[in-house]
Amino acid sequence: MREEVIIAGYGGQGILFMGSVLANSAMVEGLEVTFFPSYGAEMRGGTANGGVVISNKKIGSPIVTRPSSLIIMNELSMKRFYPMLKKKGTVIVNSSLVKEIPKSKEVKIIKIPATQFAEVLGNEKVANMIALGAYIKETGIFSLDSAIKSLHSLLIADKKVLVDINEKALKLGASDEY
Amino acid sequence: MREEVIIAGYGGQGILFMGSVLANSAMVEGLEVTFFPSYGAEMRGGTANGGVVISNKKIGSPIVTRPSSLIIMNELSMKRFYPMLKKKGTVIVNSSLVKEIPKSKEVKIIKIPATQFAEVLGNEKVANMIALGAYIKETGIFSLDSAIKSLHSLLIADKKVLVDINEKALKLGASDEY
Amino acid sequence: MIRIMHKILIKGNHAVVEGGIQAGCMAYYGYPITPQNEITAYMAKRMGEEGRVFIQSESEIAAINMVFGSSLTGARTMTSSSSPGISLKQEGISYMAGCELPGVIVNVQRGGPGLGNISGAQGDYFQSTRGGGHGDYRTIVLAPYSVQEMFDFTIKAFDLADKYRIPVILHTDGYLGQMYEPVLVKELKSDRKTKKDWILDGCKDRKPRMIRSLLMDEGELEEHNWKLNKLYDKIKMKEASCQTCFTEDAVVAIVSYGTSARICESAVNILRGKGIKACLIRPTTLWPFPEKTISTIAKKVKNFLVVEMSLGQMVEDVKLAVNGMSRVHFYGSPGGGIPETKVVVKKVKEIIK
Amino acid sequence: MIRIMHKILIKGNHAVVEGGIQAGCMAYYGYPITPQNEITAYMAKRMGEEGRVFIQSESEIAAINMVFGSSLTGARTMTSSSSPGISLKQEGISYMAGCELPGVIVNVQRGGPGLGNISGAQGDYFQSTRGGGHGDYRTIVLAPYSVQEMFDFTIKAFDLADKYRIPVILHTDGYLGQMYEPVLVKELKSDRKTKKDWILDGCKDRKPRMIRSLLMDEGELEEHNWKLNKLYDKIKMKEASCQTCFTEDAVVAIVSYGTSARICESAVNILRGKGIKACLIRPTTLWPFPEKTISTIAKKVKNFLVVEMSLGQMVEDVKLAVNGMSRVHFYGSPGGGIPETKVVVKKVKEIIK
Amino acid sequence: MMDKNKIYRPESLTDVQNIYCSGCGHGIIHRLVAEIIDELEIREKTIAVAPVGCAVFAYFYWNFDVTEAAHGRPPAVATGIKRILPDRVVFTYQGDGDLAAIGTAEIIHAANRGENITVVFVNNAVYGMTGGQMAPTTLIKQKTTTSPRGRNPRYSGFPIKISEALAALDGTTYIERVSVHNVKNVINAKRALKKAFKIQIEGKGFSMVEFLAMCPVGWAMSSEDSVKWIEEKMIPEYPLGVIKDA
Amino acid sequence: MMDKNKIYRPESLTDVQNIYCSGCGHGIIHRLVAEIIDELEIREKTIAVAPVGCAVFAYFYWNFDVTEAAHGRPPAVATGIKRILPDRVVFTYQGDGDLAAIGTAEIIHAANRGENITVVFVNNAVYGMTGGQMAPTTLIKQKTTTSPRGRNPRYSGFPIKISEALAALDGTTYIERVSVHNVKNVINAKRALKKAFKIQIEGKGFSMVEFLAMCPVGWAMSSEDSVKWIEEKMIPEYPLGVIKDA
Amino acid sequence: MKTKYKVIIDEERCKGCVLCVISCPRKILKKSEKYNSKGHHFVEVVNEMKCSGCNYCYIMCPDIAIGILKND
Amino acid sequence: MKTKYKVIIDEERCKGCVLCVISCPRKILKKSEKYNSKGHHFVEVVNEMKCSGCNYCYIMCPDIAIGILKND
Ligand SMILES: Cc1ncc(C[n+]2csc(CCOP(=O)(O)OP(=O)(O)O)c2C)c(N)n1
Ligand SMILES: Cc1ncc(C[n+]2csc(CCOP(=O)(O)OP(=O)(O)O)c2C)c(N)n1
Ligand code: SF4
Ligand code: SF4
Ligand code: SF4
Ligand code: SF4
Ligand code: SF4
Ligand code: SF4
Ligand SMILES: [Mg+2]
Ligand SMILES: [Mg+2]
Repeated sequence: MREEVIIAGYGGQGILFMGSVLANSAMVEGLEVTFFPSYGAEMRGGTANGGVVISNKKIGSPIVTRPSSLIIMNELSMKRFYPMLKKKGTVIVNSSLVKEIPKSKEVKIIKIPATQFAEVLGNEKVANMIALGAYIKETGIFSLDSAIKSLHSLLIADKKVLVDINEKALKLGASDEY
Repeated sequence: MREEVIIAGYGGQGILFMGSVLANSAMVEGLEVTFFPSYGAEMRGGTANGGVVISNKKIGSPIVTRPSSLIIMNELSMKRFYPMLKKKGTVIVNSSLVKEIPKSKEVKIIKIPATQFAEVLGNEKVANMIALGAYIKETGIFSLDSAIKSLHSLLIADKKVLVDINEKALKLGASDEY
Repeated sequence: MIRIMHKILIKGNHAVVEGGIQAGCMAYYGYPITPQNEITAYMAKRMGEEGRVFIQSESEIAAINMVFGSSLTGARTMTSSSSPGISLKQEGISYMAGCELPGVIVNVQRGGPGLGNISGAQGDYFQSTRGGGHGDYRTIVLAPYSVQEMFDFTIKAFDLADKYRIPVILHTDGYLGQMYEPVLVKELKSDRKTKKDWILDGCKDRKPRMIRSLLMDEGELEEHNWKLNKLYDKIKMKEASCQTCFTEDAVVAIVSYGTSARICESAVNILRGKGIKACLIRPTTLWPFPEKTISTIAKKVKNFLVVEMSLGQMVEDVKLAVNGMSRVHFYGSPGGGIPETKVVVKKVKEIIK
Repeated sequence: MIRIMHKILIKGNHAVVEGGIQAGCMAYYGYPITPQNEITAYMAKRMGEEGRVFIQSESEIAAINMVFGSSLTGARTMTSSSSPGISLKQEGISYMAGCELPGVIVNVQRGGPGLGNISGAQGDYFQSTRGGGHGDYRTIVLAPYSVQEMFDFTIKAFDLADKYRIPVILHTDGYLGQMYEPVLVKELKSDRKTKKDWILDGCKDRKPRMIRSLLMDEGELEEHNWKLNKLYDKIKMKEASCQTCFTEDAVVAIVSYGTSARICESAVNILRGKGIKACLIRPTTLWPFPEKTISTIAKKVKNFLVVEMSLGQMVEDVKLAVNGMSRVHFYGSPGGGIPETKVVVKKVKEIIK
Repeated sequence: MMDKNKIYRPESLTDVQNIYCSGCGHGIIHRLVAEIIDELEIREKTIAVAPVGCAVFAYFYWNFDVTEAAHGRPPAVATGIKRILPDRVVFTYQGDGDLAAIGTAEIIHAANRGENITVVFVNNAVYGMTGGQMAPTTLIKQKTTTSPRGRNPRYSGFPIKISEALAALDGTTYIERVSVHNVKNVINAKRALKKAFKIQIEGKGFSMVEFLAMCPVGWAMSSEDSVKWIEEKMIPEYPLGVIKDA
Repeated sequence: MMDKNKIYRPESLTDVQNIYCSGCGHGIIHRLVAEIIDELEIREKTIAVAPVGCAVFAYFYWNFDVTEAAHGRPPAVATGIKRILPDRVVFTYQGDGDLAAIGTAEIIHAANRGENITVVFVNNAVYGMTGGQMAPTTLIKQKTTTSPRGRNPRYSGFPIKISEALAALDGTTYIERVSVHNVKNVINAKRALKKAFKIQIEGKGFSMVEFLAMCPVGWAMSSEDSVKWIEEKMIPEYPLGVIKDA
Repeated sequence: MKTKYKVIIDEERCKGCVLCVISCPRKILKKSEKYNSKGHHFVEVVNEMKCSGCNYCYIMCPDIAIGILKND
Repeated sequence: MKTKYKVIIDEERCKGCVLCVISCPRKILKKSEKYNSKGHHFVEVVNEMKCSGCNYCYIMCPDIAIGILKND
């Protein structure tokens, strides 16, 4: 089993946090995992992305060049990463911000208006967890529980107050309510 | 033919100049020559010395460890370099300043009161040329003429005025007048 | 020895910091540079929490010389930087080597030469292993290939530095520094203080000491060089290490370290899957280089493929170890690129054809 | 081309200055350090006389970066220092290499590591030939062995630097720098100005240009590295050079460069005098290393003795060239000592026994 | 005011959009430099030295010859250029980390030599490019990634006033501190920088303008707050005005 | 005044004769340091950092712990020592080349951080150890091996007043300039240096004493002329007295 | 009716920093609800009529994303 | 007659820099014609009687080659 995900969006959309939760959840389930976020000047341009590799075997390169899944939070990222997707891959797309969604029979496209949903929950910033919830539901690569556990261990100190809303968002994304 | 000379004395006795004249004279006569003076912190201690190698063949190491001749301008240098002298070697010694002169049948020791003579000539500083004159006479390795030529080419610009007295000193050292 | 262990998902750069903290690093000096900024920032936080010394120095040169200062008092000390900043430390490293001062220098390599880029790279192998500074000296060079090893090897670096009174370089790269992986963090009970009878801390109840590298007396420096050489020989004997797999029946040996070794590990698995008898030799110390292991293997295995994220640097050490017994091939990806698993597989196939 | 020739007795350091003047060096930047102080001092005088640029910079780092600045205007430029100062220039050299800027860097080596001593030494071979700075780059390294060559190779260094747009290191030592020998000074008529279409001098009548080493676009740096690699390969093909004598019938080959090669030259003569068939291989370029010559000789000569004023650095290049075909022995005198002729002779005798 | 139906861009700027963060002071200062170079008609004889810092990509934005120095070394590189080409206009563009930390020796000695160059010094009290670390100019109590509890002078020293220190050197001709946090100050900043360039053109020696500039990302603030922060925190620590006019 | 039939040597000096040239100021300053350390009874808790310069051999002369820093880096090394051992007395001893040229950044930032160390700064207007090259403190028109026609400010800049520059930094506590060219000044120099050490012992921060010192060999002068030269040429350029006492 | 000045906004270049907004003496600029392809909420003119042509917006813009044109 | 102060000179350590000579208020020191093993003309006391014990010579000596002893 080997899953390679690219998550991508603007700086400010919590892309790196989403990656951490994703990777942490895999770890919690005892899987091998690497998460390689973009960094430095690349982020100055206002984009953020990262690659997560999850496997039950030792992982070689942490760089994802042929992702099996994408979590796409904005338009630009769609343009950049969609062409890299593997055949039969899955795309979770934040349909609040991504308008041009390609049609293809070869890949599975899950649209979720994450930003809108997040606004409803009261904080635009949790769009990332909504998308992640959708991803978990879709791929079933690990349990929602592990993700919630990860949330709790990653949001510490002054960020503890954010656990609730993030948890809600995760659950919303993973639910069938949309 | 291969001659290796160490010249040594205090800083201020014109040891390096003596080395240059010596080496230059060899060059003038078409011989191979290297002159390696002491430098840097070694000189901070107040001593100055150098090794000159003269040969009709290409010269390897410029460092003289077994000199065939010594030109010794002060007491300390005698102590330091005399033990290095080759058997049958020659020592030109400034007897004005060097009191403890070893006796040996294995080496040739030429005493010349260079500092006193120089004072007589009117400048303590030309003791070096007097000693060099003696060396030239003793070894005959090159002509006095070449040394005088070297003097002329080395003392340039504001030092031109010193040619005369240096030339006199050289000649005095090379003469039989003592 | 070990107090608690717990598994966390952290960046390689953070693992270096935690390793330092566990190893009893008492002072850290550094200057920001991508891709190792997390080390400096996280050190600022952690050293503050532990009541130890942290300074963001005015430059990399100041940092290495502060390391020099703290090290000579006996304190375990660290600095980190990335390629251009490491170049600036070369004089200081040479001084530490000359003065036999321990210390840990972390190089989270990026693309070069010049400003290059901020991607991970392995172009500083020569600098690390041959001494980018002046004079005859060596530093121990450790090459982790996972975030776990970033943690473990940092601790090992401090131990070796003290054991041999030598600067140790943790030779890593931007990929390892930036990557998150699960790490088993061991909290070490011992404060890992080594007894040191050569330090400067004031001459109370003993004769004054000096720590210096200027040796001007006749033959003094030469003697010192030979003494260092003896130390280096000892380290070569004792500390050269590497990880190998599938060597028993191999017909091709891949030699690779750090990030590129991860790719090669995958490649070897693929090759074995296809029935191709490849093996992997992964040096974990770059100096001393595990030349014995390699030369032993070279007696049987007639083809070597060296894979590096450079134009070819470790390949020289492999050739020296192989010493003409086998053919040595090379596949490099310089400038911040990462080698591709499928290219490694292809190269191996070409070689054995 | 040549205007006048005259023979004078000068120091090696002075010969470097005269070579620079004749080669059309338009700017010199340096910082004092023994045993190369005569270069800086004599440059102050000579550049002043010629109306060219001389600055005693605040540091070696400033000096190499001033070289960077003058070089990018197209001017022939030089800096000089000795070992610790050269360590400080490594970042700058890496930048010059990355930006493909020509320039001449003179290293009058002294004993190391650290402050070491001020005697002549050859402990910076690795630094010069492997790039003490970060990243994949090379510099041409020339190794004179007489004061005459100090003069000639300085001129050659400028020519090569411009020809390949590469920094060139004149790799010499305190013995050669301080020694006086007769030199045939050739006054060159040409101002040796190379046409350069890449320089920055204001964008009049052309598009603006930039000179930089930061290459952040996807794959951009990697491409640049491969481009540099191609250049390096070309230089390897064309510029590797060495002097050999008595190779025809030799049974032992001594490999040595610079000051130590002088000792070996004497030793070979002595050995031949005794009927022992020794030969000398003296690399005059250390990078590119004359590996072809050596590997050709290694087909016939089964024993090599490498003699260096270090703990053994060039010996690796010799081993790489010999590639297991012959045995490679080593005799080194680190720390500012000079090898002894009689020891070289003795070693050779032992080897052929 | 422009005459085409397009926003006016100085000739000395290329058409490339800068990658600076939203509200970053560098963009304004880049434009001022370009406007002045246009106005002085020196575009074709100008050579700029970009730093390592957020402004490292300046060569993509300026439409004249630009090189890139190693971190902290622009004054040395500029010296090397200007000594060979004394009739060209040579300036360095440097951040506070570049100029006042790693490059301290180079700026002090270029200034002390009275090099006839101009220095555009952008003080944003933080290392922008590397992600917001403490700079030598960071204010007391200012939080950065490497001063997580706020800069404590006891361990990290004081906000360094490098312009004042340079003014103390006999080699410097003109030094002024300006800000770009509002219109009035931007206009004044341009005047100051133009004067600095003129001093070089007239061969009068070393000139430098220190710009207090917003770094909303490094400061983790909105643009609005950044502007206020300059007014309320930075200017009291770094008073504006001519520091030296010899 | 001593009681044995031998010339009195402070306990903090070894019996080794220094290799300084005849009339060199370093010898006097070494003795002053030793006398003060004796008087303050801190010999057993002092760690000195020797520079690269003529004083590099200081460890042979001082009878306490001494290390040797790379050229220009003593303030960084001292910082590394003092931060680990805050209750020890740590001082650097540096020449003008070491402190005011290659080590400019290190001294400025150690001072700006307010490191609680003492700096003994020996300004002899020349690089002594390397044979008399121009230093940043060399006087205008002064001839040295690298300013053969005399220092020309046009190309080589101005005598740098680093003490004044350091005084401008908030991190510094006490800075004074003294001279050792005659008895009165040597006595005063000792008072100043003792004060500097006391400031460190009391934990008050960065203290530095700049000594104008004779270098007869580097200046190519007799001792007598060197003494006069300090009085007539150096002091007017480098006025003596307290520069900062915060 | 034609406005006296035309405020040109380059929506793609605008980074929504609002430096122009806070500098406009007539308070006629505001951040849009919309965003451009880079995710920035660019600025828009609320009441072009009131523009005095003072150019302050241009002076403050780090991105040359706003400019004033005189209609005549 | 016994002098009040004894001026001790370490002839081997003295480098003949004359800093003591020019500092002695009683002008009782001078450079000798003789020199030591290092070639330095060391100093000698001309008139020890006149020594005031002011210690100036010691204070100026870079080599601790001169010192004053009170005879009693
Ligand atoms: C030798 C070296 N050290 C460190 C770096 C990393 N680095 C890049 S930019 C920078 C600091 C930038 O800060 P500043 O000069 O204030 O410019 P800003 O980005 O704030 O405009 C640093 C430390 C480098 N490239 N080279
Ligand atoms: C990196 C480096 N550069 C240069 C030198 C050579 N060097 C030794 S001492 C010195 C200058 C000494 O001058 P100063 O600091 O004024 O001390 P002084 O000898 O005058 O007391 C120099 C440049 C060195 N050892 N290391
Ligand atoms: S980090 Fe700061 S200085 Fe750099 S581009 Fe962003 S706002 Fe500007
Ligand atoms: S050169 Fe100058 S500073 Fe050095 S020992 Fe001699 S007199 Fe003293
Ligand atoms: S020109 Fe003046 S009034 Fe018009 S929009 Fe711009 S700032 Fe406002
Ligand atoms: S100042 Fe420029 S970039 Fe900022 S909001 Fe206004 S138009 Fe947009
Ligand atoms: S103690 Fe005073 S009077 Fe006596 S010799 Fe010394 S300086 Fe002269
Ligand atoms: S001061 Fe000291 S060294 Fe100098 S002459 Fe007097 S006794 Fe001799
Ligand atoms: Mg900044
Ligand atoms: Mg000095």
